Amino acid sequence: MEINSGDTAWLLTSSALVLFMTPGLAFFYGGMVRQKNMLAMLMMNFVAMGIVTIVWIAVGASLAFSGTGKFIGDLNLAGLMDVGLGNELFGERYAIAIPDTVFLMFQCMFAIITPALIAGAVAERMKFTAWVAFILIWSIVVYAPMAHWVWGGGFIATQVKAVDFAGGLVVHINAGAAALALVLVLGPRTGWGKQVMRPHSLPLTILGAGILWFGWFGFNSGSALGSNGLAGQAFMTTHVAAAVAATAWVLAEAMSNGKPTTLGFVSGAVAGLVAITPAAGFVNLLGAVVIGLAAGVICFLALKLKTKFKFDDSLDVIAVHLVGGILGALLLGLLADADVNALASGGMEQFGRQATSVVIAFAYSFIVTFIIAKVLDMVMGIRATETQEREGLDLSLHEEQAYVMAD
Amino acid sequence: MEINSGDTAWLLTSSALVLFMTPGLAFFYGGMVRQKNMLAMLMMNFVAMGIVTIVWIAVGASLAFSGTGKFIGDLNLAGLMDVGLGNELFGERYAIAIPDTVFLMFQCMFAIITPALIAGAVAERMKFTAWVAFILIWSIVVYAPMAHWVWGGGFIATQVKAVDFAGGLVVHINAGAAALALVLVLGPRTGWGKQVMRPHSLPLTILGAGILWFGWFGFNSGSALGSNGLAGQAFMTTHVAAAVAATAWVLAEAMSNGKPTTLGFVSGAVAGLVAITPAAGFVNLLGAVVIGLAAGVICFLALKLKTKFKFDDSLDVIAVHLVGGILGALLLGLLADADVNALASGGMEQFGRQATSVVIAFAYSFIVTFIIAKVLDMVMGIRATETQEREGLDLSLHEEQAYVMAD
Amino acid sequence: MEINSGDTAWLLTSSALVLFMTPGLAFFYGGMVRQKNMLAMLMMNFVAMGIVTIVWIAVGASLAFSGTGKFIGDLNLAGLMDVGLGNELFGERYAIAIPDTVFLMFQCMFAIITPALIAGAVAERMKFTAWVAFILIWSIVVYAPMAHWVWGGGFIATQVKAVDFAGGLVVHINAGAAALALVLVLGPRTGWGKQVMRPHSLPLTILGAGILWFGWFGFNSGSALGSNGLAGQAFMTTHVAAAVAATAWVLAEAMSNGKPTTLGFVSGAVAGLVAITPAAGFVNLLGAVVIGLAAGVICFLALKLKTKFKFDDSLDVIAVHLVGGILGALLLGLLADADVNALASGGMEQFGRQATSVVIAFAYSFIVTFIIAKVLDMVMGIRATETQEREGLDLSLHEEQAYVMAD
Amino acid sequence: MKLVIAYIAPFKLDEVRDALKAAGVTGLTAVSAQGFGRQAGHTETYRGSEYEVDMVPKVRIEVLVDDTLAPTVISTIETTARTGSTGDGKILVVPVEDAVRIRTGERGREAV
Amino acid sequence: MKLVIAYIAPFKLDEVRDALKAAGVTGLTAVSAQGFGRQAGHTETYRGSEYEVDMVPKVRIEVLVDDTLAPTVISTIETTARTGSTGDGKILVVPVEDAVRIRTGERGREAV
Amino acid sequence: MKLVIAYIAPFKLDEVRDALKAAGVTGLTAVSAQGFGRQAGHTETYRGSEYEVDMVPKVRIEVLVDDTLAPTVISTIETTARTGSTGDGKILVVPVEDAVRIRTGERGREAV
Ligand SMILES: Nc1ncnc2c1ncn2[C@@H]1O[C@H](COP(=O)(O)OP(=O)(O)O)[C@@H](O)[C@H]1O
Ligand SMILES: Nc1ncnc2c1ncn2[C@@H]1O[C@H](COP(=O)(O)OP(=O)(O)O)[C@@H](O)[C@H]1O
Ligand SMILES: Nc1ncnc2c1ncn2[C@@H]1O[C@H](COP(=O)(O)OP(=O)(O)O)[C@@H](O)[C@H]1O
Repeated sequence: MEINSGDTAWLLTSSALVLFMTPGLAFFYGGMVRQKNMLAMLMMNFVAMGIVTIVWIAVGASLAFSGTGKFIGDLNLAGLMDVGLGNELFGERYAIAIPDTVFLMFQCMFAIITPALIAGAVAERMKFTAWVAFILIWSIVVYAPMAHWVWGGGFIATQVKAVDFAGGLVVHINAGAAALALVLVLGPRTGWGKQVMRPHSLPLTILGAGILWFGWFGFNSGSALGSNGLAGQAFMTTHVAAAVAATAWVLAEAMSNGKPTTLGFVSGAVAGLVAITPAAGFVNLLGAVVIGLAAGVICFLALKLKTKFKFDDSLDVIAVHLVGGILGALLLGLLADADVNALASGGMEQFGRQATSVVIAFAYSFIVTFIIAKVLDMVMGIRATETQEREGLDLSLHEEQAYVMAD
Repeated sequence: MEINSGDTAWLLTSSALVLFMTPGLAFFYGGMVRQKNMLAMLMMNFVAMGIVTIVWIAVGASLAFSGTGKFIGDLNLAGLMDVGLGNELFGERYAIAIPDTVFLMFQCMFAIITPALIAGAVAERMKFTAWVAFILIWSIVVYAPMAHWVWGGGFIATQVKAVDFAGGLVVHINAGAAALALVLVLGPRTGWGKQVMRPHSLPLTILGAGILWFGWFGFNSGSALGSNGLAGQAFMTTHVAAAVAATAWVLAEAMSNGKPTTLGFVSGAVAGLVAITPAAGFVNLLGAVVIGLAAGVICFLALKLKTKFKFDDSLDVIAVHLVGGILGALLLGLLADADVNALASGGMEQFGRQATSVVIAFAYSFIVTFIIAKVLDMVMGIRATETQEREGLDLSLHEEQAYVMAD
Repeated sequence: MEINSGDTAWLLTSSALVLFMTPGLAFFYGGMVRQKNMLAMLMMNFVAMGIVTIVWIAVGASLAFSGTGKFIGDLNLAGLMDVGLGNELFGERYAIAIPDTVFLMFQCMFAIITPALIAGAVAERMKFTAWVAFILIWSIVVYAPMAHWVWGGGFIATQVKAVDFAGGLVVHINAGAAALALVLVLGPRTGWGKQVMRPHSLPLTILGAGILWFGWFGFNSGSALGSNGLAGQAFMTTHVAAAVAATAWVLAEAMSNGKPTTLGFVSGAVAGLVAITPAAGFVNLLGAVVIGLAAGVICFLALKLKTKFKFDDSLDVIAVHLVGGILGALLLGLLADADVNALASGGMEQFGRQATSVVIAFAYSFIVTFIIAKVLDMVMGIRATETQEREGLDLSLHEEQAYVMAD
Repeated sequence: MKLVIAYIAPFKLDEVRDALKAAGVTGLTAVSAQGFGRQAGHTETYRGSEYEVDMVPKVRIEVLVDDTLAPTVISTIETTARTGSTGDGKILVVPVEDAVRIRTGERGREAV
Repeated sequence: MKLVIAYIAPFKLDEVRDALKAAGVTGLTAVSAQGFGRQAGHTETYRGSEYEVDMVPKVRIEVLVDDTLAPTVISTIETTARTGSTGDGKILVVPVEDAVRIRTGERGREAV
Repeated sequence: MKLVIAYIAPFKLDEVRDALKAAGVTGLTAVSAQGFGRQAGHTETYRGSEYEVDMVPKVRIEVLVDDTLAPTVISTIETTARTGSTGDGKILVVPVEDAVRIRTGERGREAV
């Protein structure tokens, strides 16, 4: 297929939008930590833009998208040395009309934000050096294979026949399961449960949410890999699911706590965006509304449950990304509309495939992440000391202060 | 017309940009309120992204863009259930080459930001629940008909023959007139005129303005509904009008108060963007300069006048959006260049049509909004209590605090 | 060449992205100054969006892109009055398929951000009125000719045969050399070297960096002036250079100071983005990695050196933009890959051309800026008074306060 | 000389300052504070978890006055800051042994 | 009456307030502060330049108490705020000559 | 023991702290404040409306000292913080009845 300038324009734009989501996420998370850990939180996200990009061009892209292995790609593309200005590599294969570089960069942005999502769970206590080591290893050992299984021609696509439009499995369940594993190894923040740990700047969280919503159009609609009707459909389902979920969350909240909150609204929006991610290019508008509704209500309830558990998932990665991702991946199995996308048609068969893929993604990510975390903990220690936590990670780990209002 | 990938790419991008304007607006406004009302302000804007989207897909889009009524569309599209991946609905009708979903989402973003604009007028005192009810009703009863009259084949387009490229009537005059009505019903903030109410965070206001300027390219240039020469022209007139108006405002200010202010610069930019909105795709560069100049100077003077009036339009929606919108809609009547766009040619005839449309839009929006506000006030009360105002709406209505710098 | 909707879509998007970089830059810089100078810093950047746009449409664009002069364009396009909706002016000339308006607006955004970059060097002490006069003159006398030499058919392109993909010479070396000249005339901030002047809000700096990274895709990839393989290549080299440089900076820092900092990460990213700018559409991926690595390490070392010098380049425009720009412009001479872009092929010949162009750009910008600054200083004074500096420029020059947390 | 310290509601600051000025006070220093007292705190809700926060925003003001002016200052603050609801705050008087105006070096009453 | 002033570590504020409440104190005012003392400051690094910052974030609290309650207040703060490392802070006691509850106009001990 | 309180211009804080250190002071607590006094306030302009704001940013510092050191502390602040223009600020001295170092429980002069 010849390169099409319109498709390319939308994918260039989408790649930029998805890159922008990582700063957005940084602020979404950053606003929720205490001010003494603000920069450390931002840094955990931003550093993924550095480390994961390097991993991606070195081996990640190749492991995910080169070769025909069931379980893992090959290293033929390592270093991306043979990537030219055309679309020889992926044009025919995916029947897309964009340069290979654009496909690889679009995918790179997904590889970046996925580990960044995990940062919210380990906020305010994980050691920065350990975090860097973690995302470096995790991108290779967990992300790349998962991307290969689902999008690179691996067994989830070809054998399980589950579908995942823009990353319910690869991004959200993957990150959510990893968050759970990492939190279990890491333990709760010092003072957790005793001290009140309030968000230090909700406006910045809300700004981050605004950027996320904006960038998510690139994430989901860009996953059509072209500028066409399917992209339009994914754009619409994305926006509607976010709107419905945000509204549903606030309603649930108002009914349960008495007050609708701003943080609730944006949390609901993110939950809706997460849940629609795997389904965006498979469902019709009604499907999007149902998914949005489910995400808003169920993720909110998941959070209410959270207090029952003994783990400190600081910024609720599990309740939002794991629960939301599972919701979307499963509901898509029921709601997929073959008129929207011939690749999947809702029903028990597709539901079964989706359920299988969810179990596989969850189990793989959880187990491997747990092992990585344990090993890293033995090798280098993954937690900041109590004194560092007390002083705040900004000063103790980065020698910086977020806000200096003097003079 | 077959779907064109380039046109679609630009409209997808534009839709995302226009969605991003609402968070931008939230911060533009949010920075100007006192910190105790920051989240409430952000929430008034963000909630529009939820509520209005739902209204839009349910009935709004249909009322605005389905059918051939003079005054209102029909409900054939309600729920948008028949919208496919193609462009059967709007392709022929508007001679555009983008999927119907994209057209509908692009329009949805306009429906969102219009009521959000009103929020600035009622800041720091309107009850959140009343606001939700208000925008829900208003989107159906005021926005949808107005969009229909101007863009959906209704009487302003077909009988009055006024033109409105990107929403001078539908968005700005509409929101500005509604703001005036709502403010009259609501009354001024407690302490208004006695207490100094300074913006709590101008940097956030300026950030919002930056996002608005950025997003406005989608708003105006996207309104060409294609990626072509007209889009380029609208892009240029938009940028130039903003630049000229911002500069003009600051000059006017420096001459009148002695100091050029940052808030003045961004207010001028927004005024320019407002004024060029109806005209962006109709005027040449000289027209854009004239409109920018007029907007910068006259909106500034409108603000100076404001102190003479007895109403508390907290963040100057009237002086900026109503005055700016009227300016643009009228000047376009004089300045429209048929070489730019054959649909309108400047002169007294077009001016007359524009003036008629301005009067109609203003009157309709003002009157109907006034009635809605009065009814809501009787039914549920639209104002926070004085105690809530004192404590701040963030805590009293949302149980949240914007900034917590402790520990 | 007929206008192509896909190319146009990407260039419209890119123009919006590059415009958005100026607010991004404003926050990148703004977060680093003391809070009492925050608005003044934002204003120095924002005002460029006003003033330079006006200059650009009046004469700048014409001087840069009209006519065939070796040293300067002509005034045939002054006022851009003859620019239509088509691509008669630049279509054939540059073999591009976008409307002339879009080309001119894309270029306008470059003209805006270039002087804005200089603002970082003179932060916290330059008089606002002098700044306005400065950028007005500088845009005409320095920017327009430089753009003409390199991109408008002037002698650097045609005789020196140096290349500059997206503005290593025209933007970064130009701004960096001007910064140096201006700082020498202006002198250091009151209290510099004695008082600790810490960034007042690193989160806002990091937000700005996020916006810059995002917008830079428009800057570099948009400089392909089409939506094609070259745009994809430039997108990839841009992203990779930023990632590598950010990582390299943090590593260098950790090795030299002991702690990796957030400000270091984003400074490295910006350094990488600067250095890849001239090279983005000329080098292969390996080239991008080398340039990123060099930028991260050498700009960091340049900063360490800075303390040895006696000038107060407040926010390190020289170490980042001048050094980074030179690095990129020179390395491109060695690393250019003719398979990527037939226009340049790495080797000593191209290196020589690049070196010549660097010397010319530096010398011209430095000397002419120095003269402008001296003249302005004599005519109107370019420095705020010590009292104004003490009180903070926000209050003393703009009668505004950035943050008001009372009530 | 006395140092009159008062904790008042933030929205009363402007009024109190103006009243004090009118009463002849020539200076005052204010600081943002968090107070806890009889006034009920508030609930904050973040993602469904409720926190009882019993610290309320207050402003702490400080006025250095000559002994003779102290009663006026106290009664001015009292009447101006009073709304009649809990949380109106308190006034304390602390003895001051010496005072200096930095600019001139004036001491004692001269320095006020 | 006495005004007990204490400089404590910020993360101790919640604990100290709760302990004081338990000890019968009915009010308290807190202010964010920067302290310098024996506790080592910290280094901050901005673009390769290191700054020694010897001011450390502290919270300054103030409790107005009846003379008889003062020793309890002091010892409560002392035991609750102590971690045993430098930077735990200090407590001072300043005499108060008069106190007024703004809401009611009550004076002296009644006003506490 | 005395508590020396001073209101100074923010940009003088570093200098004053260093001078006090040099004069033998071992600790100090500072708080951001807003002051009103003889120093003219400033005008702020928001969208064409001018507001006269007469509160000026100040820093309030507090030094607990032994009686004998008090005069040195006062004169050190005085000379360091003085610029000669209005707004230089004031110094007050308040008696302190008792002091405790939280970390060790030391009392009185030992605690300083
Ligand atoms: N014993 C105290 N010591 C210090 N500050 C106090 C004390 N009691 C009250 N305050 C301050 O006064 C404010 C108002 O006190 P509160 O008891 O709530 O109201 P009221 O005195 O009007 O009954 C508190 O928020 C606190 O800042
Ligand atoms: N002389 C003093 N005057 C005022 N505040 C002091 C003084 N000495 C200490 N402080 C305050 O007490 C805090 C703790 O003092 P520091 O000497 O660091 O620890 P410690 O008293 O536990 O040895 C300081 O940060 C400062 O806020
Ligand atoms: N009577 C007072 N009580 C409390 N603080 C005061 C008083 N007078 C002045 N101040 C503080 O001292 C600062 C400087 O006082 P000002 O009268 O402006 O200058 P100066 O004392 O140098 O003439 C004020 O901003 C305020 O913070």
